[in-house]
Amino acid sequence: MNFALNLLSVTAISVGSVFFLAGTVGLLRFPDALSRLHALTKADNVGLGLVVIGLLPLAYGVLGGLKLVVVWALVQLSGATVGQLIAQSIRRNGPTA
Amino acid sequence: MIVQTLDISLAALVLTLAGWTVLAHGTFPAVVSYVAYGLLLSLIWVRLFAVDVALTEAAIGGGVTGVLLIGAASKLRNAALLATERELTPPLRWAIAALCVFTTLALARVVLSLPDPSPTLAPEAVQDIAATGLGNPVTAVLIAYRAFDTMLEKCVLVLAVVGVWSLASDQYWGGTPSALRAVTGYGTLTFFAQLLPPFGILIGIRIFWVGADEPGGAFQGGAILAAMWMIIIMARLADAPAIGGRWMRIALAAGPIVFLGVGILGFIATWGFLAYPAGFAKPLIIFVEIFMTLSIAATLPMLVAGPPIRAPRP
Amino acid sequence: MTDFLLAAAVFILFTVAIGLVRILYGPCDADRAMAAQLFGSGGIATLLLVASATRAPGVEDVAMGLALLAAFASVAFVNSIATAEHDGRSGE
Amino acid sequence: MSAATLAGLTGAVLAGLGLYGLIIQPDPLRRILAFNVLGSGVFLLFGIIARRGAAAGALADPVPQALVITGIVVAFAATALAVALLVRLFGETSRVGSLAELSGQTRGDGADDL
Repeated sequence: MNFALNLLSVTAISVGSVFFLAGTVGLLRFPDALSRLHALTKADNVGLGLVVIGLLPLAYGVLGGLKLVVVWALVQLSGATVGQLIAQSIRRNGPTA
Repeated sequence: MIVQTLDISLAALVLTLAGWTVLAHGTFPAVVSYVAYGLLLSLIWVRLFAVDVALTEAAIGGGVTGVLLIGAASKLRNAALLATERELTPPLRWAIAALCVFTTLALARVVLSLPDPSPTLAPEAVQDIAATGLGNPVTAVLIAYRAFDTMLEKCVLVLAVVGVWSLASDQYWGGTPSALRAVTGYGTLTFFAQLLPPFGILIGIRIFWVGADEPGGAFQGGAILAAMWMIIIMARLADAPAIGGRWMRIALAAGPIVFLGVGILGFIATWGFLAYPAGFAKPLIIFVEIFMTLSIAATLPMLVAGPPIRAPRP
Repeated sequence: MTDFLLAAAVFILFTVAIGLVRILYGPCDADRAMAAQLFGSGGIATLLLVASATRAPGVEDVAMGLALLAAFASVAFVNSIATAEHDGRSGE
Repeated sequence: MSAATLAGLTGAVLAGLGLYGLIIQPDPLRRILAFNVLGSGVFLLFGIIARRGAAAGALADPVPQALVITGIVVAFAATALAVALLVRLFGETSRVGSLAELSGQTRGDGADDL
């Protein structure tokens, strides 16, 4: 049981790290602002979500786990909002604003 | 081993970002570097086991400071006009750089020659903590052992607001400050500002409340509440408050006034200014902290919003 | 396990920090804001991993505070563009 | 080297860097930023003194930590006041023309290209 949970943690956190890497690569390599935005908002939230899933078995009790989930939910909400806002602002004001 | 790698990485990154903040070309890159720098500082504070400080840095650096500086960078977009000073000549630059390196070396020398074991007030702080009814020694220092500092700091915040307001033009006195909002709103932002504050207010109150026993407290909770108020204003869900409003002013002054009142009460009850009568310490501390939190939540957005720019409604 | 968590923390921290060169080289301000946003998410992940590895008490609250305020800088940025545009137009 | 010493050295470099920016930056907003970097370097020095003072079951000495918390809040208030002064100054000078014209100096590079 313990081994299985550790395996889950290691797998989820490793995959999550790869998503952060993907987000950065996208941010650096994609050709224009809107595609970079896509890389950013997709990757970092999945990445953080997987890291949180990996940390859940290690959390202190139910409250600790709940806080981790709240952190993820809040970042998800912020990320989605910021993605929309920056995209709309680029459409309104042009990318060089 | 890996812990050291982490610490070295953190140090290297924080220095890089500080370097960009100071030396980058252009104001906006410098401001964004500074915002990211603030996030890294919270990580370093966690590594120094100063979670209360990390929370303050996160709440103030992540919320109000970013909004203040980005707003300022945008308002001062053409402010290179202000920089009338000539660029310094290279010999002078080198002399200044040498001075700064010397400062750094002197400080580093001090850091490396700190006495071991280090003098500490931790035993004294922990020893009498039971008398205050608190469990978090940092809160106990802030609100009991060094209460005078904290009260004066509240006064400094109110004075800063007075200073900012005093920059208003005469015809706008008593009016509303700028709200840092888009001319035409964003629907997404409205939704965000409707969804986030209930959770934010809950988390802000929680951080204030657990501050008695765990990391947290009036500053951190108040800064989060302040941020929630700001997002509501920024998303056009509410107008920035008029600076002449009675409730506004009561909220700003409540913290220092209640603190001072309790201090005088302590003088009457125990002949010690800001002393809490035995047995009543915890309720009094919570009472003072409630008003401090309220005052901070009112003060920080007013500091960010700046002086009034619209005349008061008749 | 502790070592793994710390290694993951260092990896994520460095990964998102590389993205920060967008702050210097833009090309536009939106890219700079995006880099800061990605760094925010990565910083929160790093913080959670470090907290779990070092068992420092109370750090989840710091992460919660950061997560709550993660959008603020970008919101201020988007609002500031629109206000600047407006001021520019009305000032001409 | 312990985490505390490393953070202390970081604080020392930050203080020097902030001081440098404070003196050489011609742009006032950049000076405010540099001043904040300088301040945070000093706060870190307080932080390591707190960390080294871990005793009696506490992970760090709470007194310097409390001072830093007060310091962060006051630094923010000072920054906000400085920014408000700067914005007002800019508003005044851009109304009557640029400060450069007022003081009779010319400075050709204009706005930062953002």
